[in-house]
Amino acid sequence: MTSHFPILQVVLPLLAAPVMVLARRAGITWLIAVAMSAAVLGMAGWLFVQTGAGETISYAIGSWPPPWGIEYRIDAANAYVMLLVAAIGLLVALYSRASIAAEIPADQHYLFYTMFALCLTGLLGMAATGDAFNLFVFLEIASLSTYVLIALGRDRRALVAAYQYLITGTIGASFIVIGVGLAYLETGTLNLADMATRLPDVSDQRSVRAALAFLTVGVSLKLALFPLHLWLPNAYTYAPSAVAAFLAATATKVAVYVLMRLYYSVFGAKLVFEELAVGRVLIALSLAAMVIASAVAIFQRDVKRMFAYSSIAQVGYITLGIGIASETGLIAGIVHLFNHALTKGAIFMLLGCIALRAGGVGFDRIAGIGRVMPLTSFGIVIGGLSLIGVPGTAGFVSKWYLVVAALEQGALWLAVLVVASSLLAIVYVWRFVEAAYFNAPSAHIAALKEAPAGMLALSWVMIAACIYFGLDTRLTLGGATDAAGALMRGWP
Amino acid sequence: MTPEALIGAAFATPIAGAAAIAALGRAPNLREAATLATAAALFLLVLALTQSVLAGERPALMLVEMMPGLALRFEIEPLGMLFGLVASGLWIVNSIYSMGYMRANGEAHQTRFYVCFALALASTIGIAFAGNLLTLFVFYEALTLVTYPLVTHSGTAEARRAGRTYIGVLVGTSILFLLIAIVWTFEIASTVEFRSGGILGPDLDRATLAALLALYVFGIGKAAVMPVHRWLPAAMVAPTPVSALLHAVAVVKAGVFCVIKIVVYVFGTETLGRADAAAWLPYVAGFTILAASVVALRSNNLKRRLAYSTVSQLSYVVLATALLAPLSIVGAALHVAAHAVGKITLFFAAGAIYTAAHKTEVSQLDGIGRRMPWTMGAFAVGALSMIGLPPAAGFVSKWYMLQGALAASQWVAFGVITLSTLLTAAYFVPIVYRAFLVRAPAGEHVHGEAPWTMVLALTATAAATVFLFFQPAVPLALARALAGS
Amino acid sequence: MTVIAAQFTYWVTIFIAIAGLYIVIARGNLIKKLVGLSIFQTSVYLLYIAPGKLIGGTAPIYSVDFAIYSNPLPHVLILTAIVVGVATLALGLALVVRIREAYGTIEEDEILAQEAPPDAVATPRP
Amino acid sequence: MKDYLVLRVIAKLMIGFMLLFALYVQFHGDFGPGGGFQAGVIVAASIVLYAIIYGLDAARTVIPDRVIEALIAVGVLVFAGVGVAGLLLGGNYLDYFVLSGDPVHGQHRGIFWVEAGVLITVFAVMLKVFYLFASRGREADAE
Amino acid sequence: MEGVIAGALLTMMAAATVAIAVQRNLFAVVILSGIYSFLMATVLVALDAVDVAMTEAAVGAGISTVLLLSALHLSRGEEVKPLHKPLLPLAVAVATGGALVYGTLDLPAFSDPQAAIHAHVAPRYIEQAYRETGVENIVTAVLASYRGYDTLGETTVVFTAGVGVIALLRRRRRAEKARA
Repeated sequence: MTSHFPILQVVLPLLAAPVMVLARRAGITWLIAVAMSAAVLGMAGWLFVQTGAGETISYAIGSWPPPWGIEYRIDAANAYVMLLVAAIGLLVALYSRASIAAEIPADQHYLFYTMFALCLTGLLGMAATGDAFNLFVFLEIASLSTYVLIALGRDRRALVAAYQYLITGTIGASFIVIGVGLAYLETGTLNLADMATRLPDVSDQRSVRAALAFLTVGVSLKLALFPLHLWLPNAYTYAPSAVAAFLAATATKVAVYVLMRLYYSVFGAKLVFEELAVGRVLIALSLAAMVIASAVAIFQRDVKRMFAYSSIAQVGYITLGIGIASETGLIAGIVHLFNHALTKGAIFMLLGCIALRAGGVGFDRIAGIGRVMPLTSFGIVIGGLSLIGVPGTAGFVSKWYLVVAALEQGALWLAVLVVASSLLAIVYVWRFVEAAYFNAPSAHIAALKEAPAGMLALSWVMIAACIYFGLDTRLTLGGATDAAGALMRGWP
Repeated sequence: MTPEALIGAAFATPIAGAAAIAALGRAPNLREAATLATAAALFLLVLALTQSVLAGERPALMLVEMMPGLALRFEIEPLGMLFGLVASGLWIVNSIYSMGYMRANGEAHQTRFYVCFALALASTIGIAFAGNLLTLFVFYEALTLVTYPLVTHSGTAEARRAGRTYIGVLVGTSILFLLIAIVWTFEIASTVEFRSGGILGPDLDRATLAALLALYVFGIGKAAVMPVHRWLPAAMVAPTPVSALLHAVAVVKAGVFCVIKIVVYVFGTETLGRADAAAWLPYVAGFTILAASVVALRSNNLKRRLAYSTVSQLSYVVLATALLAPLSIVGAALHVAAHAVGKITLFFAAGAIYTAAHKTEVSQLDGIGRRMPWTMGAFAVGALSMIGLPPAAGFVSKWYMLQGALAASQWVAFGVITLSTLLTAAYFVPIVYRAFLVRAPAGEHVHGEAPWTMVLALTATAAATVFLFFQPAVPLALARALAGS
Repeated sequence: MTVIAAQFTYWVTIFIAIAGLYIVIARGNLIKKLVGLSIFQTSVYLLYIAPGKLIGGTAPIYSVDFAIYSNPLPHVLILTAIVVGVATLALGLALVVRIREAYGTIEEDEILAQEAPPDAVATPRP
Repeated sequence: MKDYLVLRVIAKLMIGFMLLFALYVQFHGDFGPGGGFQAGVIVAASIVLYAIIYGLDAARTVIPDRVIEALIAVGVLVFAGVGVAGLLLGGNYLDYFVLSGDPVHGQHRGIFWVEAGVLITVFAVMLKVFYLFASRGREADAE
Repeated sequence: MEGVIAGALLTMMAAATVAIAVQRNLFAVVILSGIYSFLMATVLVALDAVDVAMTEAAVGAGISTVLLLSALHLSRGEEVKPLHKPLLPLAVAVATGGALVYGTLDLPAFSDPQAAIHAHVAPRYIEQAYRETGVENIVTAVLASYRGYDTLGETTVVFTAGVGVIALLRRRRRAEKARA
């Protein structure tokens, strides 16, 4: 049975979705969602352990040998990402029960869980697949479900946000299709590993480079690489809290993985970073994201929105790691992918707790919230420390590696910019601290209670993870190192 | 108890104390008792450790290994021992003082005050015992964060603004420069452990060493080398006990302590000397000494004058360290202790004056010595120590520094020290003079000494200042061990 | 179908792509944006299918009197693409309908004009 | 348009033919162009026609919403289920060879059911979307 | 001859897109897009893609038009407002087009049997599909079997869209009450 885990962990949520539609009852669908996510997490964990030794698992769907059939190809890199997605998925599934009760009418809950399962399917499928077009198909599953999940938000602006994201996302997907098409026309295959073996012969073709360009732009739209990030702030701000947490922690991360995979395993680092100066472009855009997005975050009047902009900046750190194009840089990027997912997931979950009680997270509404919701607020502060990269938090580990990677390249200025941008992080985290602790709570706030125990506990699991993985980095850093190794070894 | 256990206990005591204080918040007497007990216990533990360190041991304790080659680790060497001894010892006195001060001035949030104080001490111990740069950095930042609530204790808009400067400068410099420097060190030496003779290796070019040193010196904002000194005067909005223990002892000494430690154990005096990469530092330090003295001379507010005096005194340590001569290093280490006891006395006195007479300006102090003989007497002793005259501890450290300067034939440094001695005298003598020899203006409301606990505390530190002049054995031994190593 | 025609196909494809993309980005009307979007998507079809054509070949369905078949793979891919496209369109239109009900307009600038800054109190839907 | 008798009769016939054609497309998909998707669209279209002629409620009585929503799910389940069957019969996921003793026949069987799944979901979704838009429209008019 | 027809059709498609771009009456836009889809379908037939053509006709000209019209009816949208600052969008679109030109110029020669897409994966489908699956329509064979998983994904996409539209448009009982 274990030999089928690669496909099962994607198909299980896919099967769960229609079952939920048939079940319809909120409670039952929630149970299904939790059970399904738990099983997926188990399988992802198993695959993570399996591939840790550097093994690559290939699964021929329909027993058609690649490249004629569609292949799932799992190595340390995507196993790492899938473990992350599955873990967050389980936490969010548990969390959403109480969270969406306040935000979504009861008779729509089963639709929410269905969409959640589909989104999980899409993301895991994107991570697991070894086929270029299959990547597009599962990307669309993830995207469509995401649009709906966002549109389920309470505020009417959620609809506009979902629409804008739908437009942007579809343009991005079409770019990806064009890129895949050009690569296919040059290589005659859709199997990524097969493509990787055949691309070097045609790498001087302009169509190959155009393919790379279209894929880069398309994926960058999905991972909100500056300046293609415009869809993100609204989407995160107006989506239901559970959705915001899930997206912030997983969606962009999977897109980042896809980018790494395309660069290192398919087109090859030699073409991407040596013959074409993609690395320099990435570094430039990442720096812009880190500085500008952080600066913009400082001036937001809504905490959720502020942290949404911070996400754009943090994605910049990841892509910066890719752009540096050294092993250390790649490790830094991958480990930050994991750490930032944890941190942002936790923060958005806690913001969900505040939104649940205070009815919103505008800075005017959270004044003095630290007095009435101490655990929630303190959790957000710890998360903020991890965003800044304070030692003892997960964020520190990735920042450290990023700076080391920069210094390895002899780029002191880069290192300085990295830490300088985390100073901006201090400022916007500090804004929350001052609002939450140094302002007297209004009568409305003072009347509030601490968040429901369940939501709080789950959020704190993530916060605890932020600290734990800041002190014991064997899993995160070890996994990232294996992943980087797998990516650099490339396919096949 | 094994040394490891002692270290663990020494680090855990203040934290446990903080918990106890928080729990006893309702009952002030018990709360203060807990503070005192914690302080006493900590001091005893540190004393116990001192024995083994004096015996030449280097007790160590591994907390956690975060990344390959990066761990949170304690290891006590002589300098750290000295620093820990001074900080924990003075905490006892300061606690006694605080009780009088906080009650007499009816301060609010006293529980928060004592909790943060205990945590600040825990961080200080963490800095003193840090076994590598990372641990040092962690507790350095922790100290900044836990002292923030103490600085902004009053909660006024002014305090809030000062707090921003405080945290902005300290955190900003530490992340922008110190962190970069640490990672750079790691990148070069692939370790951040402190080792005698340094870890950077002999074959680094002068430019790199100088750049790295600059990153460290200005990254350690707590050393208050100009131009990163602004936070210290800003921090004076805090209640006086805070200024006394933290901004005359724990925080600022943590700064210069880090400088000495990094010069000795990361660069290695030989390496720096051979590459002549520290030549620029004496000038920066010297400038700070003189400039700060001038500002102190021209500022009328007593605490502000003391603050700038601290800035200049700290740069003595940096200067002496930068000379890289063994004797001057001994002087630097000694000055950490000497200035601590002296300056805390001065702040105690200032606090006592404020409590008893509600006076903050130098110009208001005419004749106050008659009303508060103990306080002003202690103040005089502290002033002597600052100037560097016998029979005060300051003399001993300055003596070693001067000898070091001569030995290294650093005439500039020699000149700076002598000149600044005059300046120091110029801004302290008038205070003592006004206090004792000028007649108080008519219509002064009559008042006596501050509460006895405060008087007791400041007398004790004054006595310690004198004692260290006659009996510098322990600090001297530790300092020698540092320089000799 | 000659080579010239094939080149011509590429040019038209690219032209359509430009036009579609332009409509999506430039137009403020939500429905027209979606129309442009689907045009942009369809432009990809020819990019895939035209190269799959073999002169003298026939549709890839077995029959005794044909030897050469055009490449079936692009056809399969585009079939999927078409379906995905219409699915997206349906979802987009549903969103438009809801937006119309919430804002009373389907012009982007009018919607943005109605919106207070993001910290404003959440506006319940009608 | 409920009053035009002619229309209604013709429509009845039309719908019959359309369903027939849909079946043709569905099963002829193996030999000529066509398949589950196209067939599903045509079936949906026939019901839509019915709804246009006889009114939405009439159509809804013929195929109630609950049924449609169920069918949406069933189609996917059938398709994905074929894959699971492959697993249970010892093959990989979506392995049709193992569905029957004779591999080629297995393939045939697999393709048949897969196409059936596609048809069901596509038909149900198309119809449901039409229902939703149409009913929304009525309320829009009512307002 | 075939080429000429295709050329003509393509030209008409281009014309249709231009018309759509400039036309401000939404109803006309929708009809034009339907026509556009029909043209596309015919071109696809000329390119031997009969299945695709059939689908495009059914979807593009059929479903899409119906959906657009009903949405048009619901949203009361008739006139499109003239746009204000078309320059940046034009730049983006043209840049994309430029990249496409750059990318397509040195694609393998048209209808070259040695081209990668004809030489590499496809032959097995064309030669073996019937023997391996017993299906004469190779497209169906690839669609449902070789790349059946893609089709499962495609069905899931349709499913997602369907459930999504339900989530967005179905009146909720509470809402009904509130309205009544």
